[in-house]
Amino acid sequence: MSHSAHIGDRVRELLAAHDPGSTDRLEFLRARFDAGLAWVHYPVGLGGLAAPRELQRVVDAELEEAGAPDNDPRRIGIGLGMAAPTVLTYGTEEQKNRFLRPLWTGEEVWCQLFSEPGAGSDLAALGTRAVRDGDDWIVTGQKVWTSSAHSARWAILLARTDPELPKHQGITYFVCDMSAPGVEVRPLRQITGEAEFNEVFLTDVRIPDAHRLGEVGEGWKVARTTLMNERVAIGGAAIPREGGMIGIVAGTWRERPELRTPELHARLVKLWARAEALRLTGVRLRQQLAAGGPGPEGSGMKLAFAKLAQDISGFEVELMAEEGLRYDDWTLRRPDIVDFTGRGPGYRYLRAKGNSIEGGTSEILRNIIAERVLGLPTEPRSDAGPWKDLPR
Amino acid sequence: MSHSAHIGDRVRELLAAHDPGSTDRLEFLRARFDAGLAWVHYPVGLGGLAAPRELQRVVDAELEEAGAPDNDPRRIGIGLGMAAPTVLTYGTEEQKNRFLRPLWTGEEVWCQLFSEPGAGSDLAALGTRAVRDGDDWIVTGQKVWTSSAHSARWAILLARTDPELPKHQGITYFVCDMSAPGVEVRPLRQITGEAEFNEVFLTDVRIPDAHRLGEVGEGWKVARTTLMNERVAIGGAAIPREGGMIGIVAGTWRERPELRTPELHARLVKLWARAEALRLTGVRLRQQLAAGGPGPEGSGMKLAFAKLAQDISGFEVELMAEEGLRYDDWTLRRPDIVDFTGRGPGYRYLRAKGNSIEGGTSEILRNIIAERVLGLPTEPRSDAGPWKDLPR
Amino acid sequence: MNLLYTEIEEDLRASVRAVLTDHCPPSAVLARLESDSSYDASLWELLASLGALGLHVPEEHGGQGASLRETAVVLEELGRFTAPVPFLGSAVLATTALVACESDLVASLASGTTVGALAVPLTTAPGSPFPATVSVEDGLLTGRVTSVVDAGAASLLVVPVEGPALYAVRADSPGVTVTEVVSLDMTRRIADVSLASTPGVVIASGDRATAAVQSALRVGAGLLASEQVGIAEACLEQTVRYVKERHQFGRAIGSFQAIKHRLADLWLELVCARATARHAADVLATGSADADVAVALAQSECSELAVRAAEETVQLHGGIGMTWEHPAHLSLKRAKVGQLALGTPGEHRRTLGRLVHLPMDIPSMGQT
Amino acid sequence: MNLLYTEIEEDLRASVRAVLTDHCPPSAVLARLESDSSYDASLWELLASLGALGLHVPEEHGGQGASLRETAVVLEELGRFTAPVPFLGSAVLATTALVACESDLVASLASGTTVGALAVPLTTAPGSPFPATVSVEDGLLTGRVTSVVDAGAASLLVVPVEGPALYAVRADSPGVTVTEVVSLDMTRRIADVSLASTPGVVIASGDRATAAVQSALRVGAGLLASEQVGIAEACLEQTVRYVKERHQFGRAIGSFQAIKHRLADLWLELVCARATARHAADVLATGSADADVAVALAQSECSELAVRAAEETVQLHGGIGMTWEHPAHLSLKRAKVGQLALGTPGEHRRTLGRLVHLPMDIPSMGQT
Repeated sequence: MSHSAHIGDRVRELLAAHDPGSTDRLEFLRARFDAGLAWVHYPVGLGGLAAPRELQRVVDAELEEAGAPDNDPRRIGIGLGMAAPTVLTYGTEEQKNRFLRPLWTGEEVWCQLFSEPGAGSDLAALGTRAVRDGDDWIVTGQKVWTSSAHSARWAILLARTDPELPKHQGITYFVCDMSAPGVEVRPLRQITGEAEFNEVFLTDVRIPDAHRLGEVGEGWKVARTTLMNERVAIGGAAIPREGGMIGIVAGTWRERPELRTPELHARLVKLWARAEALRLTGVRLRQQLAAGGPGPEGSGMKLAFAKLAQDISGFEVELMAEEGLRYDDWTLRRPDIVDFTGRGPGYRYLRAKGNSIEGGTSEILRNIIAERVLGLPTEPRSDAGPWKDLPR
Repeated sequence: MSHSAHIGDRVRELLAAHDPGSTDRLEFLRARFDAGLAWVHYPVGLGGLAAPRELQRVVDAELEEAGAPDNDPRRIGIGLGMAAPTVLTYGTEEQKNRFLRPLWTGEEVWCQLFSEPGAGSDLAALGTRAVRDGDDWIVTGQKVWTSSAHSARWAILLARTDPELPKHQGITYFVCDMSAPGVEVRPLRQITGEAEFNEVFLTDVRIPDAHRLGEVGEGWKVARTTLMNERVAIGGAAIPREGGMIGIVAGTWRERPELRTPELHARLVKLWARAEALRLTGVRLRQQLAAGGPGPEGSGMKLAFAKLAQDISGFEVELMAEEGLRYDDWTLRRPDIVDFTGRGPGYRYLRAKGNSIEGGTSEILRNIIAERVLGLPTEPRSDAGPWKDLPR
Repeated sequence: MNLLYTEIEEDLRASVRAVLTDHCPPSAVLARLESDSSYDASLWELLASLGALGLHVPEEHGGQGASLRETAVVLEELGRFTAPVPFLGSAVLATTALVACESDLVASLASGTTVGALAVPLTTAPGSPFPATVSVEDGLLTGRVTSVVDAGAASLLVVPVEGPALYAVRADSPGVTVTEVVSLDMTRRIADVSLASTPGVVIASGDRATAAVQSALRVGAGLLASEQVGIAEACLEQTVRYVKERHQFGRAIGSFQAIKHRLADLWLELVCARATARHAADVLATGSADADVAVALAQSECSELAVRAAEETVQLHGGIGMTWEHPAHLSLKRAKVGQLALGTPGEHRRTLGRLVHLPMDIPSMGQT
Repeated sequence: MNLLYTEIEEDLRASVRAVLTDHCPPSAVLARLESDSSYDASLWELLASLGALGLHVPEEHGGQGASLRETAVVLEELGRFTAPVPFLGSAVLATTALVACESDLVASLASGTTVGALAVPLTTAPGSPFPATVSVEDGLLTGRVTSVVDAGAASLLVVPVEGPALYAVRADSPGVTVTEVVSLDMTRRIADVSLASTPGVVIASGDRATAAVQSALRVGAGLLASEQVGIAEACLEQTVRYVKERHQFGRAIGSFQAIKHRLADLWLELVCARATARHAADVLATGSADADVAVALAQSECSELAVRAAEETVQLHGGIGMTWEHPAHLSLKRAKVGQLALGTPGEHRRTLGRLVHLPMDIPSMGQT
């Protein structure tokens, strides 16, 4: 029997046993996980059926049509996109059984404790210390840019276990209980007025060695699995023409003739053309991926998207003229989900500034393209010695 | 008696003794040199009166008014701007007496043998060898970007006299006789079709040690005097509003309404604004210099000028539409004087590409601004070892 | 034409900077954002005591009898610190309008005892039609003016009224409503002003009123360029400092060539913009016929520079530049709003094109 | 919509590239500049033998019955080598016009035995009015068309004539004068064409003639984008190679971050431009209603990219890139002329704005 037919049966069985109309949301999600329909390419017993990844779309579509609840993936993106593949690849059987089910159902939210004030682009320079103490590790340090930290139960955490080694060595990867004593979460307000992120202060936090992922000192290798999955996620989905920010501005242009000037027109059409070109580039990238091509173009999409979003939103404030002087609301808020295009022009302008910083600065992405795609030589290294001796 | 009154007397004496209307041009120039009115800030006996430099303008103006011939300074720019100050600073008495007078009168044209195919931005990496042989040096190598080489009698030359030392050491500065055996000059054609420059091949050229400027191994120090004077020369003179390229394009715009589009209008006005801003920057720079300020702004003028010239000339070709498809003449020519704004739009476009390369690339100028003006750290050095071991 | 700073100007700068360094550090400006009082009244008094509020006001009207060149220098410093004082609204726009009318009222603005505001939308460009959204009947004013800069701090409103005329209105008069709006620039706020049968005093009418408003807008746009030079200069200095200190990959990030080249380019743009701003201030001070060209040039160049400098500052600070607690956003918001204030760069360039005889009229325009 | 290259297309590319690598190295192109024959006739024959000249010509008219997608791939390769062949004039413009008229004459163009040229100025944009500068009387044509691409190589001229009509004219007919002009693009020359009572054969008239010319211009502009992608790609590859080899200051200059970042940006622009060029070729091949948008987008993006890539190539090669003996200028000149050919980027964007309903009409336009 083909994978696809088999999966079709499983979906029907799930729906027959748990009528979406009358079943409790969480109960349904747990049943779906147990039926192997959470992520079909995961192993049997861990929410999957060891089936080809692309069949997931079929499952999702059928369940959506039947009115089944989903696991609100935007709310638990870090768990799904980063923690889960890492736990799957490096976790012990016990860890996989413990963590994956509530992660997928959203019962337990995850966050990421990687970046530090002194280790941003140069993540491997991180200085949060973990010192062995019997069966535990004692962790102290400061992490930053942590979204969902205030609602998270677990965190994936990188800490330095040996400062005598060069920076990429001597790092170990842990799962940190966010409710443990010594974990303090403070909202980190941004220039938009919102606090999407948090600072997390770790003071003598005890983590059992059983919550280590991968070997001691192998944390960088483990983290690469996590980060690779982040990059893939950023590739983004198909959007229609005028999807995203350009559509908002084009709409304003059409509805508000009094705002038009020839100079703004020339700029708008140029932006429209860039947006459409980038959209087509995304279409082409997905066609390459589907055809199995390696598609180095992916590395550039985020870079181009950030620049475009900044240029469009900067243009929009100018276009709005007197309305551009205003802002909708400076109140400190902690949004669960960030919508770059939501709210007003001022918000879009300010928020877009982060696009070229978060998840890899544009400077770092250009380095990556130059070195990995174009094969240009690396800079002479200045950070080869022991971590403890690096200038900072 | 004040300098200025004294100089006024000297001018009148010169004119009285050598009526410009009836005196042979060369004879007049020699007499002017001997009267100390060639470059008044030079020492007495070497064409000057040890007077303040700014008095030269008065002399030039008075002599011009009296209808006296000048020494055609654009034709002998390298001699006047680069060779002369270096000979003055580092030459022996004999060298100064031998070289300066015919240099200034234009009887002997000078050129510069510094750059090499493998040593452009990194001039100090030059590899032309000079080996001592009795009272002579024997020089072999290839030089490039030499303007006036085909009409020059003398060249200022940098050659490596010790390859075992780091690159800035082991260089020696010579005066090379361009009519000596072993000197071969070939025109170097550019993308404009013209050959403004030459390649110069040196094969076992004998240079007497008496034509060395400065000490053996001190050539880099000597060259800095030469190059500093080149940079000052590039600062440029005062121009009126719409002087230079922008004036040509603005004129076309005014005369040719059929070429106009709103997009081109927006771009033209932007270019006009940049040109006027840069012009005012030049005015301000000269005011700073006059006020004795150090004016680091000077380092940027060439960079900004090059970019502007390229942008304007690129715009102009677009503006010209069908005429932009054409070129005036691809014939190989060896112009004595280069006029960036002469000829047609295609020529201006192509010639302007050189503005960001010749006399210090824009990349090098940005390094200079970043390090010397902004005080940013230098790159880690990769070229500290002996010259002979450098990768190339 | 003198594009340099005179010794007197440098002395003035030093005094203003000393006050601002002591009383207006970024921490204080940031803390004020959370407070109820948008404006720093004690800083305003200190600036008044330096004579900085009436520099270009004639001595017979209670000012310093200096020129707009000196006022421009003060603006550079206020821009450096994104100082939360109503200088643009009161000491530039309202003051210039009152000086043009030779009104005695200017004395109290010059001394700082009164804060004034010119009741026009902040986006009004020089050369715009007289902005008369207020009508007069029986000496009472009625109408509404949106987005008036510094109106929230003003006790004296200088109001263009149809006619045209210019009226002085006390902000505590009957029928006056000043509604602060949420401003993108948090250190320079705007407010909507409503008048309902409000008494006012006419201070100019006819061509004189028109000329006064035009003078204020022209001077405002021209001098705002100096503020923007100050913003850009502070951003560049702060960023250079940061990239020298911040280490990643074992090096100061300021040693990476891509960053060096970007900052070199920014420095060069600043050098050029400064020449245009000084030129505008000088030409405005001397009353040259070239003033409109100089203002359009300076405002278009400097407002774009300030935005670029502030944006580069955020980017090159990385994450920290995106935080509320870092002052980079104060400059960013001031710069971005400055792009809209008193004419956008596009509007100024359009004006410039007209002034320097680069016309845009194209026979085929209608088709597109 | 398929934006990738099919296997067939990749095979075609490999064949064309092999021929060009052997017969059209930069040294040969440079040497030809000094010779009397602008075009490489033997290369033209080789391309004909590959079937590359009639890819989008139906088989019944002697072509390959493939599509414009394949022709676009050939153009990419010709752009990479700045090949001196009359492909744009003959295999694209004239051929497309003849295909649109279903004229038998196209067979000899597809086979390469005849070189054709479409007698319109190279700067004519799609959507322009029918370019009728030639009149007809008693079946004899008289008039002048300037800047016709590849006319100097053509034996068959496809001539728009007032009426409108489209005529075929043999270049050796009485009254025909073809005057080569000095072209900025030395590897793709233009010529002025004069007709004086010249006999011709009508191949289409009325709407059909108009449609044929429009089709040729649209296809020409859309496919030129692919050539420009080829130019940019070759420039980037050549520059990357050079900066890896060239050492200054003891390092490959390609290890300096400023250069790395510029080349990364250029690569990214190339990636985006390629998507638009492939899209245009695909949409033209399938005859979608979106063709005009796709062409305007691709041509405006790709022509600017090619110029930028060629300019960066010259700059990053330093002095050597300014020399006649280095091929960088061939790409620069081809790219710069390409910016004017078949509509400037500005014209295409204006068209785009109209097509996607971003109108420019502004009530106040007349004032400026």
